[in-house]
Amino acid sequence: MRFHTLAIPDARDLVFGHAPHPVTTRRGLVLGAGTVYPELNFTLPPMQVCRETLPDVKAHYHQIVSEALRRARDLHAPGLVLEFETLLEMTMTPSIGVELVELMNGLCEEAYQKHGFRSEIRLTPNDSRDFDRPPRMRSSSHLDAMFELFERGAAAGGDLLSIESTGGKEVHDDALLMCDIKGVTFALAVLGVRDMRFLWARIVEVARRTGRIAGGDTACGFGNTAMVLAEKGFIPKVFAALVRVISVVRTLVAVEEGATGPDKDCGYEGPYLKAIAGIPISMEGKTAACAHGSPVGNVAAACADLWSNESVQNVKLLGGFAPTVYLEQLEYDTRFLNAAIRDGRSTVLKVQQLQVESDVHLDPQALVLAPQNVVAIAGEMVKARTYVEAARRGALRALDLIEAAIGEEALLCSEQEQGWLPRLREELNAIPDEESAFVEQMLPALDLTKTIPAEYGL
Amino acid sequence: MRFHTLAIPDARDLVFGHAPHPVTTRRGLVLGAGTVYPELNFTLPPMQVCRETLPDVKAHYHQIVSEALRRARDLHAPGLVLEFETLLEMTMTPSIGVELVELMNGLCEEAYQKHGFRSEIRLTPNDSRDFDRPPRMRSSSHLDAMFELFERGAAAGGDLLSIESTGGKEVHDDALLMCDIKGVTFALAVLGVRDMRFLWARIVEVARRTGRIAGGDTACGFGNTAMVLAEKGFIPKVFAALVRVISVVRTLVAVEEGATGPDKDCGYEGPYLKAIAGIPISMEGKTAACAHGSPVGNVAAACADLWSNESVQNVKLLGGFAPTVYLEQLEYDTRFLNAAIRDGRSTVLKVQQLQVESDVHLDPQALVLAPQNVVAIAGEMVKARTYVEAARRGALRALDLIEAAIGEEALLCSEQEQGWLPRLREELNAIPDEESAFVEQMLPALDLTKTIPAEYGL
Amino acid sequence: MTEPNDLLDRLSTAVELGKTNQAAPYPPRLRGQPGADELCREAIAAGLAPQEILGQGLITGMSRIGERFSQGKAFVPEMLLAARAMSAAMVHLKPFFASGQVRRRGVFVIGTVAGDLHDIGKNIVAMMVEGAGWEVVDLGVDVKADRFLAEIERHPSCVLGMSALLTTTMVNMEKMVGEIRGRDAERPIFVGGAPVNAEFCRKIGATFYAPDPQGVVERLAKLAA
Amino acid sequence: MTEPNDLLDRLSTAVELGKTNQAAPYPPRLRGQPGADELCREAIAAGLAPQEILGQGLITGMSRIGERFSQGKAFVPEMLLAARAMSAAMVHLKPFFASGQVRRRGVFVIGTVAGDLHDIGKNIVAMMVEGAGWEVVDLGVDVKADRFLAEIERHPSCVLGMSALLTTTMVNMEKMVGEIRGRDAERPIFVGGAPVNAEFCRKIGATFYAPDPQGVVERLAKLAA
Ligand code: B12
Ligand code: B12
Repeated sequence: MRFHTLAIPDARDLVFGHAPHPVTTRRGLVLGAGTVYPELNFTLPPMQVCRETLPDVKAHYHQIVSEALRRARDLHAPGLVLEFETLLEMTMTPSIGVELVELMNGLCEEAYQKHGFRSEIRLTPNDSRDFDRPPRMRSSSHLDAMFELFERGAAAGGDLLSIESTGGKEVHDDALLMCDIKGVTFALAVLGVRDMRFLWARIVEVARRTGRIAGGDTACGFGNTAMVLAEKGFIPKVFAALVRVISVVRTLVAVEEGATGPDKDCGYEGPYLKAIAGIPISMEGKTAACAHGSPVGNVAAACADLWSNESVQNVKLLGGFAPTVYLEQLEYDTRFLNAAIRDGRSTVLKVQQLQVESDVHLDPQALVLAPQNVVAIAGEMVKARTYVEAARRGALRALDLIEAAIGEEALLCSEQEQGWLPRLREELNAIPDEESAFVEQMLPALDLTKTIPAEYGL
Repeated sequence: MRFHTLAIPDARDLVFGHAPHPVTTRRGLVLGAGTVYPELNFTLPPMQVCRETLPDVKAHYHQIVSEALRRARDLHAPGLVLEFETLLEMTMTPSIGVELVELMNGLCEEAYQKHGFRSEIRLTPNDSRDFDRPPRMRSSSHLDAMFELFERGAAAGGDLLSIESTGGKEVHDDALLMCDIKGVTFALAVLGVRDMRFLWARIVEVARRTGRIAGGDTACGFGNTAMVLAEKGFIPKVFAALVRVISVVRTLVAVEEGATGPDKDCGYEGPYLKAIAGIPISMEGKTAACAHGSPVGNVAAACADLWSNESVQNVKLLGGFAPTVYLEQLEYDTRFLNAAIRDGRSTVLKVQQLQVESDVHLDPQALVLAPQNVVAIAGEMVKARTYVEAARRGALRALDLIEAAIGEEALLCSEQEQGWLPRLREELNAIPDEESAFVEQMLPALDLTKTIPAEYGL
Repeated sequence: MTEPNDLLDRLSTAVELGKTNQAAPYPPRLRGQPGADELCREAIAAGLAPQEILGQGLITGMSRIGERFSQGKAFVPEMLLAARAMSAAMVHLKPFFASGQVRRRGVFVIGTVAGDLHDIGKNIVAMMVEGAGWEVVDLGVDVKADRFLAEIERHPSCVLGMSALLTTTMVNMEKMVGEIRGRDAERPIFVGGAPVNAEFCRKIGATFYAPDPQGVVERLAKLAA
Repeated sequence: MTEPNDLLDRLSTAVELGKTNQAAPYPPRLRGQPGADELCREAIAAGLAPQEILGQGLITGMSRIGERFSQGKAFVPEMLLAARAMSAAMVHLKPFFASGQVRRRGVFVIGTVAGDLHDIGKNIVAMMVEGAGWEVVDLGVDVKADRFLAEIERHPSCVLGMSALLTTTMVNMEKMVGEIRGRDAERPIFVGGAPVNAEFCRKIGATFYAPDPQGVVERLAKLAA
């Protein structure tokens, strides 16, 4: 662990719209300096993506971006981040992805030159290394196409570089279904951390070379998968809450390697990254119901700098195409937060208190996103020397907070879920601080048909 | 005019979640007594509605309502109003509408008996009188089918009776496109008022006979049409703001005839009805972008008791079917408001101030929805003896507020829009107080191929 | 008698500013001056070619206000006033249409489809197309296929326009286009209305979709060229 | 030696509670007692009919935990532990399968379609179907049509299951069903995954859609009945 102090030690400074290290984009959007911006994430309706369908694909993205920019201007939005989360074909054939970035950047530039409207593109290539089974994280042939898209996409106007990297996922998926907290910790704090180091050193390099911003990663395939499974009642919510906390150590590595934020939205690690490293963050909540339900609809906004809808297809609703509809909803959400910021610090804290109050008693996953709990848990993490220890300390601190809240009848938690708490504590306590000791403990049980330790430098 | 005082004379009492005369529904939802509830309005995807497709139609509504009820319970919602806004075929063949109400009521009853979850159906038949050209408001053959649906639908479990009545629309449509404020006032304050009297006396009668609730009307075809045209830049926003204010006198007549609220969402007259008559109201704002954009996304919630999405089709989004997605968004919006209510009066007023601040400087249509302006304008209206005078006084008071705000540089208003202000004031001042004098002035210019005065008792 | 060119300029300005006739109160700065009605009569009396009066006088005036409208600099009421001024002048050109000396760009038959009563959008499109020099036959609302087919009999080279605002009536639009295509595969059929889009237009075999009146006017100009 | 019926009860409870073998630490209350592995061997040794051991012992245990799971009273890890306990016991029944003395309810071939790597949902479905007494062939992720066709060769009466989580790969699912239907019109093909629904299932000519594993198990039971 390279962070040993909190950039925001006082929970009352962990607020929406302000970050200790704001980031200014090419067209002058200042993230984390007193304004919350909408971040619109959009994707295609059910259709094939290939050379033949490229004209149709381009027509969709042209319509999505131009309509969103026009509606944002109509609504007097302060600015807009457009997240282009590529579909697989666009990373496997980088030229398709690059062509689409060029198209969107042209529209953003036009809005800027003609109307002074500031908008930026976040480029999120696919982690197509996941295609090899078992995945070869460092030697995969897919790396070339991924980094071609990063490089040429950045040059074409993809200013905020991000990715939902999947290092350690092959171990995490099974650990998740078995609710094996040690397996989760190994996948995230050992395999995930090592892969993030490898990947983000190179992404930061690309950002530096192209003069763009290394935004950050998000443990979507870990934290969000856990949340979706918990929402379906497949795994305990208390378990999903701990996965969320543990995924922080792995996503933090992007910042250690030079990412400046805004990190990506869908893993909910943002508040922790902000408390620890002071970077601006992107979060999704109630207005991402189009992508998936969640128990953190309001509390997720508590310290957001960008407010996102995770992802919506370009399908027609009565009021217009879904991306434009969601742009309007995100803009009104952020307008309300910006009105609070203009009204002063005590109003911001009051609004934040209501965001927390509305969710925090109903689900442990909301409890661990309340700013005061984020600071308490992050404070434990930065005391650790190794990532494994940080994961364990953070998870145990979260467990304490969950058990305390249940004790004070301040948190709804079924008998069945509470049955899992002692077992989780017992397994967490069995995790050694030293990575080497933990690796030694876990390697024998590893399914070597599914994962290759050497691909993580083990 | 039968109201001569304001039920809420002090703007600080015109707040969300509280109404002087709360309404309790059959399954125990208490509207306007300290809790804001979500109101989900849903409709079919593009498909034919007839006997043959009835099984498909029923499958859609079954899936919509059962999923929405399940998600509402997962999210611990305090309760839910389901608005069934019928499509034309369901009013022209009442038995189709009734069968669908029965189906939905069965699901609401099951959720109530099995889980104690309170939900109620708002039944909004079509005003199919509009089908006759020119429309025969009092002698239309369509009235029978409309009232058969009201009667049998109410008995089948349609507890909140509503309708978007179109009396005077044939005059209003042209007046709207010509920005003829006198024509608008005649259509709403003379024709509209008279038709509302005729229609709502009978709807209140049905409610009394079936033991259901006469909810209320909404000038969707007038106020919302004006807003949609203003959003497209077809008519001035200042004009649309005045149409909104004038439509209050017509919708108020439902209450005069015995409607107890909650009125219907889509005309935005709600805050005025609440200030004048003290009834609980349903409003739509940012989370109705699925139906149409609007400049009042946040301020619309300032004194809402029910928060609605106007209407969304049963189409698939990534996160699930659109009605369930919008139920989640409405629930998180209302959760935040209810957290504010629990925190006390000063917090409610602070949240309301931010809702107003976020919209009120950007569009005159938002300005006239700010509680302090609602009370000022409604206060003028109740001074009037006749509906024509009330409409004129209200519109002129709104014009004063708009001009004052522009003067204080507290309202964005283009040169082009400001050019219309003197003309509107001049035309409003030319409207006599007495209905008979106004009718005399307007009848000669009426296009008798489009409207039949006798159908309004003239 | 004023200079011919100057006369056409004053006519197009009268149309653009919606000055129907001498008595019209708006716009204030032309109060009391001759309007489109009088100026058109003067132009005919001055022996100007009717096709020129229609082209340089009326259509130029409408396209100027149409341009300002599509830039968001003019509202629909100003368009409607201009359309009224134009029709006041057109009354005097009627005989020349009958004699064929003056031809309209074509006939545009528009209506809101069966089951649908929404006509505000359809009326704006009708008004803009008329302003661009087309003869417009407005069939109103709740229009079934047979009435479109009847118009095709009367105007063999007409273009059809259908509007739908309800997801349910979009299905009727599909059926109506199918019915007409069955009898008239080449007939240009324009479709529009809030829920309609390009993909739906393609799917139901219609010719052209536009989200706004300007798109209709531009495409009709190409057709007539 | 314990009573035969009592033996099958203890076996089904061991499977239900995920007690794989004597050494397994969970559940605490069965710590140190014989698990599904040992109890199954005992049942065979006691001469109980293999079909009965499979039916009353293993499948009953799985259906009890499956029931609790669908009521939201048990989580997936408990299901997985039960599935592991069942496979530990099944090892001893293998010879009886080979000899045909014991038959599985059928063969279910499942995979995530071409281009799609999402397999968490697919794995849960595979596990539940296996627990209901079906032989499951799991083809993994990014599976093309030819591999399904190859399995049909090997298992003539198998049922196919396809999973897709991406709107783009739904299109591949459609193509694959088309390809298989071309050669095998009657083959039951189940489809599922978050973006898939009944209408899409009908549209692409698949046999059955279910939003969750219980739906799959119920429909397979009808098929095998
Ligand atoms: C005004 C209005 C009404 C008015 C209509 C007044 C009138 N004379 O038209 C009244 C009150 C009568 C009405 C009634 C109903 N309405 Co209504 N209405 C609207 C509203 C608010 C605005 C429509 C409008 O005028 N838009 C402004 C015009 C300028 O835009 P436009 O029509 O799209 O036209 C533009 C373009 O489309 C294009 N265009 C238009 N026509 C054509 C044609 C061609 C060929 C081309 C190329 C282009 C083109 O150019 C136009 C100008 O730019 C819409 C909301 C919305 N989101 O659209 C609901 C809406 C259409 N109605 C709706 C509903 C449900 C109804 C009712 C069933 C309500 C009820 N329960 O009774 C009834 C049905 C009556 C019927 N059988 O038709 C729903 C439809 C939902 C669905 N399932 O499809 C909507 C979407 C509202 C909502 N979100 O719920 N409605
Ligand atoms: C986990 C996850 C991932 C993980 C997958 C891990 C894994 N091993 O499966 C990872 C991180 C790898 C991933 C990657 C990507 N993902 Co992803 N992912 C998800 C997520 C969050 C949850 C999916 C899940 O596991 N659900 C839980 C399981 C239990 O549910 P299920 O799969 O639906 O299965 C149930 C039912 O469907 C049914 N069922 C399932 N299969 C079958 C089969 C049959 C026959 C039957 C009858 C029933 C049935 O029973 C199951 C149990 O109840 C979804 C969000 C969502 N809304 O679903 C996004 C999501 C599917 N992913 C998405 C995207 C965009 C991607 C990426 C392209 C991201 C990127 N830019 O790189 C890549 C693509 C990789 C690829 N080529 O497949 C989008 C899809 C958008 C679109 N356009 O379609 C989603 C919807 C997220 C979002 N809203 O943006 N993803």
